[in-house]
Amino acid sequence: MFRKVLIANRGEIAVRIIRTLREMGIASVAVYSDADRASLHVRMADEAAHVGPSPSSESYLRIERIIDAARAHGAEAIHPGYGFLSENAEFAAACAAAGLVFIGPSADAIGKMGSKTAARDLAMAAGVPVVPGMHHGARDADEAREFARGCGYPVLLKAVAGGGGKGMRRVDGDADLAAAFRDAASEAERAFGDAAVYVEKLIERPRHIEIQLLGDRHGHVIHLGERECSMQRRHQKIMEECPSPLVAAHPEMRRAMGEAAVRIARAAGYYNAGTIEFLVDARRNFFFLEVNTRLQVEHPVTELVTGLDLVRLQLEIAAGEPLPLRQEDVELRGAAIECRVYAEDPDNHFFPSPGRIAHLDRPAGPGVRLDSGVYPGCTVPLEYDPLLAKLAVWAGSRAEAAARMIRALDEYHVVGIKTNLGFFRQLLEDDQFRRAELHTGLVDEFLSRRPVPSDDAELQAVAALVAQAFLPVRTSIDKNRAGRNAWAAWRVAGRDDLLQ
Amino acid sequence: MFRKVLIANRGEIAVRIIRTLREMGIASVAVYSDADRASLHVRMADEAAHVGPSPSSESYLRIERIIDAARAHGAEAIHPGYGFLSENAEFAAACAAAGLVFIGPSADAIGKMGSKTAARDLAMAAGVPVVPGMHHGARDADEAREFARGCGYPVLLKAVAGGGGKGMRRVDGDADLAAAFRDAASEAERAFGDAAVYVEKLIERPRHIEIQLLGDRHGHVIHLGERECSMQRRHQKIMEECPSPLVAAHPEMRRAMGEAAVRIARAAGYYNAGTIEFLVDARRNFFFLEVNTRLQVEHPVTELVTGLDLVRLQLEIAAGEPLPLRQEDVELRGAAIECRVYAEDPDNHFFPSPGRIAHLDRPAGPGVRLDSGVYPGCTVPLEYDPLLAKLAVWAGSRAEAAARMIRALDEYHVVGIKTNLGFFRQLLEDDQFRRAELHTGLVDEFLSRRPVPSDDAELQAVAALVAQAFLPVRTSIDKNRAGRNAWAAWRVAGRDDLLQ
Amino acid sequence: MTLDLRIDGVAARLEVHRDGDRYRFRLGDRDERHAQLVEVEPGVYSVLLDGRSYEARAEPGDDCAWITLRGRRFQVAITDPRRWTRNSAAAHGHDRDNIVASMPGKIVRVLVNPGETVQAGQGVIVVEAMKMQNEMKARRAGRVSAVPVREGETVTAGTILATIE
Amino acid sequence: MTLDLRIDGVAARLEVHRDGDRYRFRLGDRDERHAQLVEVEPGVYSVLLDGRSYEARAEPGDDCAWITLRGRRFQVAITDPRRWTRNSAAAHGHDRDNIVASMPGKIVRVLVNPGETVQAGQGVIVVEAMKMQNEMKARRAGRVSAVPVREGETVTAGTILATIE
Repeated sequence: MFRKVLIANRGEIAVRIIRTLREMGIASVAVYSDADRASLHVRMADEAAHVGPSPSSESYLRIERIIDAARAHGAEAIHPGYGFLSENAEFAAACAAAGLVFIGPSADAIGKMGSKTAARDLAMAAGVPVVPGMHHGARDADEAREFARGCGYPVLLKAVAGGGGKGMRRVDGDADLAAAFRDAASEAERAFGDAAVYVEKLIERPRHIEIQLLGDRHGHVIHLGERECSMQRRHQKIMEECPSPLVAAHPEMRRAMGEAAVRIARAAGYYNAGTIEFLVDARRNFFFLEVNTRLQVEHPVTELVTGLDLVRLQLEIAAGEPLPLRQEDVELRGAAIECRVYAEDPDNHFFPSPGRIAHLDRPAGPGVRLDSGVYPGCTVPLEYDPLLAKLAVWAGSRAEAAARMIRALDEYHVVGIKTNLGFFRQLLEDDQFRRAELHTGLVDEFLSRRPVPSDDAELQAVAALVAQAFLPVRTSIDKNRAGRNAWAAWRVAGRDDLLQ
Repeated sequence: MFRKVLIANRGEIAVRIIRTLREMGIASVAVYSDADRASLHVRMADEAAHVGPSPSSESYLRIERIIDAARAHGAEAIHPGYGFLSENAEFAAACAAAGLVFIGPSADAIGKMGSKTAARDLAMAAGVPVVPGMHHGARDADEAREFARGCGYPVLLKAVAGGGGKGMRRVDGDADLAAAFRDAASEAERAFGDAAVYVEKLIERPRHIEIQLLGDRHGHVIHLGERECSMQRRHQKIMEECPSPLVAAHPEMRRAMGEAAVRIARAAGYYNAGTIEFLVDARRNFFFLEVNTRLQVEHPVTELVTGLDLVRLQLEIAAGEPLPLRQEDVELRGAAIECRVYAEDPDNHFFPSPGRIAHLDRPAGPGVRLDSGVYPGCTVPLEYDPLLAKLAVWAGSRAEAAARMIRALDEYHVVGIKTNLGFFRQLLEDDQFRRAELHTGLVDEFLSRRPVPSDDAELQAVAALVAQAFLPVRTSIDKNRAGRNAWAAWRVAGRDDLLQ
Repeated sequence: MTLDLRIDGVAARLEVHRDGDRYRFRLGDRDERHAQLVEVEPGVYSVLLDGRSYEARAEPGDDCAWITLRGRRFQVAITDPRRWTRNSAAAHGHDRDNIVASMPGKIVRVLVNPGETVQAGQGVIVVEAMKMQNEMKARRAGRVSAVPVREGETVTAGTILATIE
Repeated sequence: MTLDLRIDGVAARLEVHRDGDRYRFRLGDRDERHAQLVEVEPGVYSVLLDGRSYEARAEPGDDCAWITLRGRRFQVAITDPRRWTRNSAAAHGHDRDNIVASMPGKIVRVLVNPGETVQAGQGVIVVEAMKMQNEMKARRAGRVSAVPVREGETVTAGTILATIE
């Protein structure tokens, strides 16, 4: 096994990887930009290397700097986490060229599967159904319109190099196509440095269900069951489950989708962890969507239900060890749900809300797992994805897990910046969610019917009482005390200034 | 199911019970003494009732005040937690008399099993082997000496009403008996209001292994496997495991001990959660030790391995529901370890170290469960058991669980008071512990061979650098900055004064 | 003592008498209540009111405090007569709606022109920040009275992007 | 600047030059080192030294700081000549050993009398606190020079219970 591993990432995923490295007795090397010197992953790692200024294009996305850091610190392998360079074939190749083990699939497999169009060809060759779509980026809006008319509206515009919903637009008719094409292309250009966009038939109210793959370097590939990722906003997953309530009710789907996913992986000579995403329509037909050639953000729900440590398995596979389990050894127990906690303002278009965390209370207790990248007093930088933490819960059933998540959210308080914690609290109580009637449009539908909290005279009275204790008041009686309390509040701010 | 439940306890166990109540949609009523007004369980409960001054004899042990509080708040049931009134038959009877459901066994079963001598008779009647011992409290030191000579030294003096190692003394010969008898009796008097002490043959280097029982009010009793509790200091468990490494290696033991435990429970008409403790000798013979007629401190390791919520099951049973599972449905997966985190000073006779927690960092991430009763800035009262929290971990194997516990301990920092966190860190790396060669004397043996950390010039250099940044320095250059930092530290203290 | 408060923009009078951590108080013309209040952590208050336990978190705002409890957020200001008039005006100033940048970003596209009428939910302006394009929508129907920014311009947090009347 | 430190009772000279969060320093006669130090939380410091990442926690003590890192605890004091002599005396004052109550409690039994000689680990006094009886043992062999408490007496934290010479 490796003695030292560099993590080419930041935030909660870097912290999560460091934890498993520590448990395996492997030294960890963090990398950090100017904005991240005081970030949790740097505090927790055994070693740390500065890789450039705050913009990721000048730090976390700089292949040569990451590799130089690994060399300078004597790391034998690099874990890319997700995002950044994790699905960059060039980076995987550069690691190999530098004699470093890239903890993921081969550069060749990333190349084959990273391009959505190439991946779709692969899936079709493996006899897996795909959504009708163009096989290459559209030359221009006209070619896109032509195809859209052919397969019929509504359609989706998608970035060829894309992922995470960036450069993606729904188009319902000829009229909107030109503008949508322009936006999608410019967003794709910014996000991936590649403006290529293609057209795909849109399946109405689909579920997004994905299969977790695991393959060793000796040709042994298995799947760890599915994840339900239908809870999305703007094509971005915000809440995930394992198992999928639909698949749990129709176990034959797990076998069929799992086998399809394994076929695709075998066809690509795929190893290490990966995920095959499917769209499932109302009649439970599934269509290949895309491959993620890396660890998923939502991997904890699979870990909670299977009892496996995916990062540990990734490291063992990368070190050349055979898979420690066979397909029939994979057992799903209970139900897990994950919420992606973002620094964003649900009451203002979910606009990102970076800044300083003045006070932080974290949930704990039975069945609660928190993978967090922040701490009290830290500053959430403007430059990166505003994911603060992933809150996951496990329980014996989906209903109990949902109740446990609500309990955990009630214990979770972030003061100083806005978060979507309260939004999840409402979403979890939505009837349609509870009935597990999920589809990728559910969250948007929920937003339109989102309940407006009614006035509560009792809470208002408590708020008034607390405010008068907290605020400085110009009266003789309470001057000192009130003054002191307000001071306390300001001292918090003053204190945090030291952290700059 | 109940609509509102009162928790007749404090600290981490009150918090743990509140969490399950919240998940079940049941309103929680906390009780608190003067010392606990700002304690976490009061903050987290839906309602709270003051039950008296700080000494538990005037608050948490006052049956009538607890029952009055339940009545005043309209609670339908009372959860006693562990300790305090949890094994008090009179309290269970008083609840029934007041029309309140006592969440535990019947007063009759507590009476039968609470007395160690009566419980031993019950076990023998059920054909379960017991350790040779007196069947009643000794009249005086002479009667105790007589029995000790009969069964042969070494012997144990134990409080008839006892538990948790209080009023317990090892005696190796006639010479020490009188003094030990006096100490044990006085300690028993203080702890239980009953000075009665009896004599029991001491089994050398035994393992302490216990069976978790669960019975409903319809006569259905099952067991949830065993816990290894051999890691003890002064007869108090400090670290527990599930499964027992010994039993895991000899599964037939689980069946035999489990069936013995169920027989005893049936014989006593026992229902709700309970635990039968056994001593196991070098030849794997097991002897009935005692019954705990309540939820155990260490129940989380069983929850982690079985996937069950014992508090939820206790509530369902108390509400008259039948057990939701049969013996054959109980499945153990992986391995769990728990450390009891105490406010005590391992470098000074493990003397309790109450006081104010100035700074608190809590472990999290994969496989880590923290049941804590404290928060940053809170004061650990002098009046009660100094248990701060229970840190439990789960992993696929015992070795992985131990590595995970070490990782979690490294993330856990309590500033302001002393704790045994560092002691656990050393204990987990002990070879004998790793080899699972456990017995109730292992911790004491370890203490005598406890490694002395060697000098580390590197860490010393870092400490010096940090100290000069932290301490105020009388120089022109650094005055402001250093001054500010020291201030920060003092502000922490000053801030906490507000909490008094 | 008696305080003039503004709770979520609505004026209210709070009469409060304190004895240690025990309070006697009356909000507006409601009944007098007895409560116990302890600041358990900086800015975190444990309140016992009629046997119920509330935990509230307070944050300083501009001339006000933000109080969060049981998932609800209240803006509370202690007002003096002069300030009161100004604030109440603002509080009741629902006749105009500013679309404001909540963080630094770049204006990608402006979708409306001053003078145009817009429907509630209609896209007004597209801002890119943190690598995401966000279409700012009109919260209410009305007439666009001002669009003080241009495409390509970078804006700071708090910048007014458009005003709807 | 140059500082006289005492680390775990041993004198050491620290030469340190600071530029923002970058430090050049030399401890005693060791080589000069370059480090970067940031106070990430009050009393919590992140130190980067030769590419290694250390997290240290500092607590104020009497005339000193307690620094905890990687599970180790260091007592560091910045000394001036006058204080130095006193403290070094204390630091080296290993000729007597006081058994001190670390918290309030009640003396249950006194097991030795002044003048007796005791072995290391021998029981000296039994104190009851937090419902537990604790037998205080001699850390080293020697002669009991004083037992300033009586059975049944309640003692406060810091009370000297016995002195071994």
